Amino acid sequence: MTADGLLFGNPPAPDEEAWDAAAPVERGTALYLELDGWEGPLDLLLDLARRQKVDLKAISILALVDQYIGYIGRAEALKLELAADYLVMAAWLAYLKSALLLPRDEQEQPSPEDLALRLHLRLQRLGAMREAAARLFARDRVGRDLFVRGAPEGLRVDRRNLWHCEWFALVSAYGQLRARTEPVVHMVRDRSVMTLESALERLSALLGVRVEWMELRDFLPPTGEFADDPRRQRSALASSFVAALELARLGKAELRQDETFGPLHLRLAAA
Amino acid sequence: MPDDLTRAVEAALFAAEQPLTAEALSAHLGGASVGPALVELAAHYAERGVRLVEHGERWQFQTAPDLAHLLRREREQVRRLSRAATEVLAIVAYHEPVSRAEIEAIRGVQTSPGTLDVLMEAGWVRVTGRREVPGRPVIYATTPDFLSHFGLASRQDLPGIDDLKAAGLLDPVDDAFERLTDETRAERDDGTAAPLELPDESA
Amino acid sequence: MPDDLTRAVEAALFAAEQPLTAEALSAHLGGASVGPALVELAAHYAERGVRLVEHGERWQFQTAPDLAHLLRREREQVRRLSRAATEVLAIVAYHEPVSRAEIEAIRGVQTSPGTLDVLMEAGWVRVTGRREVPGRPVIYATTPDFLSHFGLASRQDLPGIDDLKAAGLLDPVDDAFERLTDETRAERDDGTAAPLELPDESA
Repeated sequence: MTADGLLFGNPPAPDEEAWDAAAPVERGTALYLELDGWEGPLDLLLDLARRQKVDLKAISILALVDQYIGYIGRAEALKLELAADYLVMAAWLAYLKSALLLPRDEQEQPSPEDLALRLHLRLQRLGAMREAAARLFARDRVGRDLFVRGAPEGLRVDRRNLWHCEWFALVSAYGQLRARTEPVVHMVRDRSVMTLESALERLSALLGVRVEWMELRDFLPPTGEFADDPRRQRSALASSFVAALELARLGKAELRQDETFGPLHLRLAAA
Repeated sequence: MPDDLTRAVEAALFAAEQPLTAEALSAHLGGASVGPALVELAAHYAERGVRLVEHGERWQFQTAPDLAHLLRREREQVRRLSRAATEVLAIVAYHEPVSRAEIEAIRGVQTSPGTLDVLMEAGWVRVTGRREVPGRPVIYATTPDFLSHFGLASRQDLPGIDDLKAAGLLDPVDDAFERLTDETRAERDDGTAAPLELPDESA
Repeated sequence: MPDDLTRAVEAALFAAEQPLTAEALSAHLGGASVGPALVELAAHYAERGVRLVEHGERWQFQTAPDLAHLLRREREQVRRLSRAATEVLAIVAYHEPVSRAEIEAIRGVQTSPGTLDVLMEAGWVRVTGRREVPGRPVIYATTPDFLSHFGLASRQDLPGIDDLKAAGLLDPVDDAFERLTDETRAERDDGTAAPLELPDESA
């Protein structure tokens, strides 16, 4: 508690009960300066206005301005940090006060009386809502003063489904289902090929009668025989190639290739 | 002995976990007309330890107010609200529907985002739409649960709302200002004035 | 009008979250003797929609047993059949009577247990008996409701059933497969028919 009646201390607990009980006008002359306790400069102004202990309609704006500026001044003297909006309000109120005191004909529009009126109207509206909140929260409240049934059985709503389906959906589902699950039969075609066995047989027989190097292609069956079937020719080449490798592995033939992907030559192995 | 429909309405309201409208009750009871039964039950319970009350057109049983001191529990079930939240709730209730900017114009401070969230989480405030002005701000209003919680039959039942309306205290400052200055101007025959804003009004 | 103690007992039991013994009630109400109030309340509520009952020395309000059916309400909700359920329904309709295993063989996927339940809830499919094979599986068929829902005089009216039959799509999968492969073999043997082309060969 300071000499001039200002009390810088903990704010009144801004809790519901203190709030419900009464608006903070009844705190006596000591002013609790705790800006966290105010909801902004307008709130502080309203509280100061209430301290004039007259109807809000009859407050003196000049006196209110003095109180606000004095209050902020004392807070600054105590090096309390003030939020910018409190200082902006103080500056604006100082301007308003000087305008109110100036001779009328030097004034510009809007008149300071208009500004004071608007401030007055705002304070009245905030004051009205503050009182309304207090009266609202002073009512009997469910869970505090009134109680509903503690263990209600509950009303059950059983949902019954009404299923719906179009006949087209039904039939097309079936058609698509059958199309989807129609058995797919995979058949491997019976192709005309030269088997490895016949290639081995043919290569061995031909190698036995020639001693010089010969290209693999010369061992293939005469083209006339398969002229109409290039796939059979490819099959004969592949089988003959594998047969040549097999004969080389068994030591019955020698292989020679002069360059990569070049013609493959073979001859009977020297005994 | 009450008739079967009255007994059924009584049982359904006892069993319900939420307040019920007459329509919901009727739907539950096969479309019966429940109005007379509700009136009869409300009269029957008027002086008992339990009352049948209607809030926001929804009916429910609750304990009688004069027994509050006997029934208070160690652990309070009510939500403790900040002062800001109680004020915002009052502003929404008395002015609804109302936008955040309108709430802030009355309070003179910004409303922290959590404040309206707390009120919506409590089920007392909801978004009812958007104001058809530039920016289309969302607008807030109170819910039937708000009326039930505070024991209000309707918003007309809000304490002092008629006086506030009559005094123009629910009108915006601009409207009240113009009304008052028009009156004085008519007397003074002054020129027109563009009102200068209070610093935090323009913020 | 009941006296204050009776009203307090009434309110306390109403608001209680669990049944209360007379002792607990008495402790709650400042040690008052609650016995007479309990007797009075039990008598008062005996023929109302709510009863005051005692179970194992604990007292509680309960809705009257004869009104229990009123506390449940049915709400109808139109729902569209899922794709899977539509397929299963189609299979039952085209192949009835049919077991779950047969349905799954035709669909090529497992059928969730809920699917047939939905069709039975809809009233379109019912159990008609059991297949006399190992395991005696339940077999399903459609109902008269099925025919009326789809506007069919009989199953023979199912659109497209004749076309599907002609296309051989209504035979069990295994039979169809065997017949197909038998035909190909026969064709190959007599050498008159070109063998089936592989898809990528013809491309």
